[in-house]
Amino acid sequence: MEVLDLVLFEPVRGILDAPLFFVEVLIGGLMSGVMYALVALGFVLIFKASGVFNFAQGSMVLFAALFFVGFMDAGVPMWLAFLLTLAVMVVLAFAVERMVLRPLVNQPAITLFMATIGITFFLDGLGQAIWGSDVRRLDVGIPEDPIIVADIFINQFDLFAAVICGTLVAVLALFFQYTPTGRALRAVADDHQAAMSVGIPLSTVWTIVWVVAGIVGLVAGIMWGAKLGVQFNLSLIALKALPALILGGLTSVPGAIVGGLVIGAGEKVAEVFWGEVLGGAIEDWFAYVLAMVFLLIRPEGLFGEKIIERV
Amino acid sequence: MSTVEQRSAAVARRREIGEVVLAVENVELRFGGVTALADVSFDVRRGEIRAIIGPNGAGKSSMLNVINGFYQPQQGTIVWKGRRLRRMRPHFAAKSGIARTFQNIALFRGMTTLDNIMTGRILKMRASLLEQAVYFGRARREELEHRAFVEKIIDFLEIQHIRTTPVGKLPYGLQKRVELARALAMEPELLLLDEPMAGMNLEEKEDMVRFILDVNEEFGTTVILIEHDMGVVMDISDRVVVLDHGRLLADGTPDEVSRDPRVIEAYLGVVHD
Amino acid sequence: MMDRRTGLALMAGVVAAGLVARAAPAQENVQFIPSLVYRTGPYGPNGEPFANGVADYYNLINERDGGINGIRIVFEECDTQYNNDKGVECYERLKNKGPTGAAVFSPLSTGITYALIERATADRIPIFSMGYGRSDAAYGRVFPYIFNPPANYWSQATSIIKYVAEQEGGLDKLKGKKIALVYHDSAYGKEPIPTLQKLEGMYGFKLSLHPVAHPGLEQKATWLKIGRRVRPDWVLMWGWGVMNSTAIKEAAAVGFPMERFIGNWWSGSENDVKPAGDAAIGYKSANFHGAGADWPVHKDILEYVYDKGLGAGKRERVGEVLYNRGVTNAMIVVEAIRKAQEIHGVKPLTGEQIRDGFENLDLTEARLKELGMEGFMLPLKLSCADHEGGGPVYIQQWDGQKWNKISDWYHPMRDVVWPMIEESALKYAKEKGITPRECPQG
Amino acid sequence: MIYRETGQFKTSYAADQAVLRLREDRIGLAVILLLAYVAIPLLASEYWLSTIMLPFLIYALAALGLNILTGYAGQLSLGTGGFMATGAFAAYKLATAFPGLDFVVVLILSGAITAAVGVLFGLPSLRIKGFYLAVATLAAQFFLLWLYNKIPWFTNYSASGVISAPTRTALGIPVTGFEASVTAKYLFVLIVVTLLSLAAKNMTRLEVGRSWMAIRDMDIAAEIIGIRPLTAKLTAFAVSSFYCGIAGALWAFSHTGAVEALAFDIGVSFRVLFMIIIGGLGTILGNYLGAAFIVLLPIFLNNALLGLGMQEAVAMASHLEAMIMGALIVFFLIVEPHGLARLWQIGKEKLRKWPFPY
Repeated sequence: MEVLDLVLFEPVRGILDAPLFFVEVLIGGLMSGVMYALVALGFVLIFKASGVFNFAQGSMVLFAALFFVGFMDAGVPMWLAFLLTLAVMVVLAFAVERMVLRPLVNQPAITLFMATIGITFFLDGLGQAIWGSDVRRLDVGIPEDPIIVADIFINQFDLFAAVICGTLVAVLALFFQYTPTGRALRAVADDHQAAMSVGIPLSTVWTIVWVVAGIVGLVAGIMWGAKLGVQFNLSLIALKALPALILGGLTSVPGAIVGGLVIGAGEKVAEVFWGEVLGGAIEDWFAYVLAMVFLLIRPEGLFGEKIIERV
Repeated sequence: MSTVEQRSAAVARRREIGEVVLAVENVELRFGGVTALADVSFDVRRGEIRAIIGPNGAGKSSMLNVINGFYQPQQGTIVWKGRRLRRMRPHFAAKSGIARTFQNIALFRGMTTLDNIMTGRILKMRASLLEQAVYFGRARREELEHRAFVEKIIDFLEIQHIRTTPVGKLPYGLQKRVELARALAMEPELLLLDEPMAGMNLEEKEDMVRFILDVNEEFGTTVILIEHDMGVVMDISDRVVVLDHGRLLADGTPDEVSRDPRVIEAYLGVVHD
Repeated sequence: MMDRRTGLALMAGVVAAGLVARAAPAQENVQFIPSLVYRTGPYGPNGEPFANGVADYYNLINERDGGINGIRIVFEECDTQYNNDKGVECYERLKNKGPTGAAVFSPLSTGITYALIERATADRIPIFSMGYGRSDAAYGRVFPYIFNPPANYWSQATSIIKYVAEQEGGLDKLKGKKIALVYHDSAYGKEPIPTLQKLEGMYGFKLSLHPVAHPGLEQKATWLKIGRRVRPDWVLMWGWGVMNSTAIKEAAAVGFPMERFIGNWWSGSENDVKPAGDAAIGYKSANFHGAGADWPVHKDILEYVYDKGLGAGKRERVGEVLYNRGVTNAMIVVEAIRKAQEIHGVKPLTGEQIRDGFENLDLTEARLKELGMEGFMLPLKLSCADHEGGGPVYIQQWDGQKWNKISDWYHPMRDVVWPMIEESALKYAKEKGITPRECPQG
Repeated sequence: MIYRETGQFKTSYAADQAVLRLREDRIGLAVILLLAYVAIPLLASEYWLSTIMLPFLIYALAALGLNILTGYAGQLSLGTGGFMATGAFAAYKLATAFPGLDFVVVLILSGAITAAVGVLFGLPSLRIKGFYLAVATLAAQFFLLWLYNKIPWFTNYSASGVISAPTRTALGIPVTGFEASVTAKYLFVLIVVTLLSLAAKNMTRLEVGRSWMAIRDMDIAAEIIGIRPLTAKLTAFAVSSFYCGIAGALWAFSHTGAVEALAFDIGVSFRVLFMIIIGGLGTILGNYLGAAFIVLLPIFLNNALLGLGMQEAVAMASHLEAMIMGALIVFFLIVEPHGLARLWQIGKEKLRKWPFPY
């Protein structure tokens, strides 16, 4: 009974005792969630358009960040560094489509998944072979000191990240809604056969979607790079984005965002209030358990396409 | 075999038909707001070939799904071999002798023909995991016994040549046959066939008709058949149920049904338009 | 797309090359020293300067002195990527190289050290885990081949507490103070906990523990809790790699004063503070050797190694904390071999013979001065029973540009630590069925 | 026509049911076993045995376990590392609590404990499918590692959380710990792996294997022919975890000798998954080919690159190694999307016809 009380009610009492602090943690968690969503977005775009679970998304984040910080360290102004890196990501998308996806067209999803693992190895090696494995500081001028609103502590960097993520999502939404290319992409996502019959070559679609995922990766790389410094570990943030991605439903952009927020808030609250009774460092598994609980209720994720079973 | 001969065969068999083995009573099945089956009742006698016909969306496949427990109806009962069941469960259905084939072939595509048919014997195997791991004693004995049985079905359906081919690589007609073989491997008392001849050419259709009649005759298996080819239905079935928009429109012998004005209006009329 | 046959032929070629490649001609009158490093992988950024320091010092000995008393050093790096399996593979690959086999291994990872303890003991090759690895390996009677000078994690923890106490005005002033430990949730990070808990009992401060899951990219929850709830007087950190810079950033984000944030010696390099930018100014850490490139030994390195184009890294990075740690590691290895040559003669020596050099190592002030390292580190003396030496540490502080020594040297509380070492080592001996050997002076 | 089946007639179902139906296959296997049991222990150096053969065999065993779950039963799992850790820690607790226990018994018990844990984390598979199921197994991965790292009882209250494998015997011969010779360790692991491979082959070709594959290929149809998804999936989780548990125990006891929970981190789970995909899902041979590809190739590549004059550039060699690995993975997938085992099979088909083109 005592154990039960300790695990179930003690943390709740902790929350009730310090509601303000709880709000702080909640806000902090939501902000972290935004950063996860930034990475998860790239996964969603590729999965939605081509059904490929792109294991290399984390490595693309690192790859983009390495080039960006490399150009900046070489004295290139930020906007130009951004454009140059963008060019690199476009070249990468073409190369991936030409050398990996095209020869593997019509192969089962698991094969394409494995191919993206090959891409992961390659990009990790190539990025570091070119730029070395030192930690590089990335300063894009985002203020980092905390601000206190109504006794609640908020991290400015996080606010910035949230704004950028929001902008990115808005731009993506506009792109998908109003440009011919965007509409074509949506058509493909809805129905491969139909899209091809209207005359959209699949290879073009795949290239475009990898370019877009590359851009999203670049933005994520810049934000995470500014937070952690650009280094090999950036490729590991994919693991933090994974529960958010799955929870959101793999195919839904809003799902990735909401998934990120739920995971971010959930794991921080758990770590702060439950961490103590359980021994700490629980946020990693808690994120997955949380996602699992959601999936038990909705097996296709929050915003995923409903799985209909028929015979 | 010509259709005339088939017909006389059907007439000849009618004597063997026995008591009611399955009865569906007042079944109602809804998906959200859509009613798939409404107040449907009919029965099936031991040894007969019972056809279910009706236009697309009439609820035919749903009816089979209710009978073998894949769908749970909101209302109604199923009487199976004297047991009144509020709802059927797939596993219970399989265990108590109901087998089926599917409209869109539901074979295990990654497995060979032989393995696919062997899955039909799973319910009859008793060897424990450990015995199977060492392939000893009961596991070995059972495997060989069931293999012999399955080989008989393979001979019966004339599919010896594709024994070790992965079914995903087989042409459509053969896949349908393998699916029937898998169902037969279960030694069912009641066989549910969901459009077994759809998409087949004439030769394949004739083969399939022959197999169904042989099964019915040699093993005394009761058959419920969904089929669009009215010629086949009229030729081989003993009694016909007509469904339309989830409702029972008519129930009787092929002759009775084909003369029923409502059927002609709602179904046959449409077909012959 | 490559032709199928070309690809397979290429594969076969690569594999075949892998099999025959290692048959390089063996030199006779040299001492082979393997170097397990990680220049890649999650901790690559930290492994790199360390490996450069080691390489440069060995090159310095070869170039300036013509080797150790004329015996040239041949060393070979093997990239472990901080991965235990790869570490073991590197060990097995290199242990029999050279005329006399590997001289000594420095695994540069607590995990790999653990994996090698029994192997190396069986192979009679010393393991020199400088300031990391298994703390109770200091007990030479149970661990005859493992050395962890100048101090292990337990000693370091007591030294840092001594510093904290001095800032508070004495050990008695620690009572009621709140100290938080932020640690890498692994074998490495958990090492200081028993020691700190013991000190907590002795001095009445309140210790709170904050594990951070590997690799430590996310610490917002941890720091919100520390900065906004626990509000400790001091925060100590046992971190490594990206965890350190992230912690510093998050600490600054919650407004925790850097002056009261002390990392251990693996949490106090340029790599830890630079990515955090200005937020890191004022951050402190422990260290057991000098920082910067202004020591005489560095002048020699630049002159004999870099000017000849033999430098392993970039010239401007000579003198970074982890670089200097690599130099220190190599220096102790060289001095141990030198001592072993005094005992067994000037020739390539086996690991077993070099073990004797470690056990009789006596780095006096005078010797350090000869090495160009006076004041760089304090004298160190090992023995058969004491494989650690109980070396002191000092506290350094980051000013935004460089690390500055801001305190005296603090010797560990040996009276606290040694009984713990003994107890733990004897427990290990019992588990493993090892009879502790006898040592001359006990 | 070196490799052919003509002229080899089967006169009974028993003969047709044999694992290896062709004489050439039987000879081939006999040669491989002879190599593994006689030639390698006699000829290979300690380096080969202890750092190439041991990890290769143990990884192949873990791959076998995962392949049963993912390749045969179609349940994607990223919890392999967690299950291996369970086996390792269970074996450690058993071996230290009952020092007299034969190591074979320890292995079997730790496998059984892991199987129970696997079943527990397999429960969500009844509702969650496909990529989504990965989340449940990842929860297992992260939770189990955290648990062994956090609860001191699992490590017998070692301060650092590292467990160090004591010497234990199998049938009186020391097979773990530093007193055991490398050859003894190798042969012991080899025997375990051989027996478990044979058992896996048997299970996958009999009833239980067919019900796994049925669930994998079409779970609804499987249910309708009377297979209980619950039983089939959970048996797959149990058997798979049993194998992974034993692999983990062997890893800790026969290979590294000392491990902390982190040694079984998510990277291990991914590596084993790579092995079965590269090797071939739903094949037994594929596990060995995949393990060889993922474990051995980097070592060879690294040795080769260093041998080709890259001693001065260890970091560059590592980067190149990663790039070549990545390129080779893609290359092999393009050549044969169904894995190396299929490539082998195609090779055999070719041999059957050789020297005729068709």
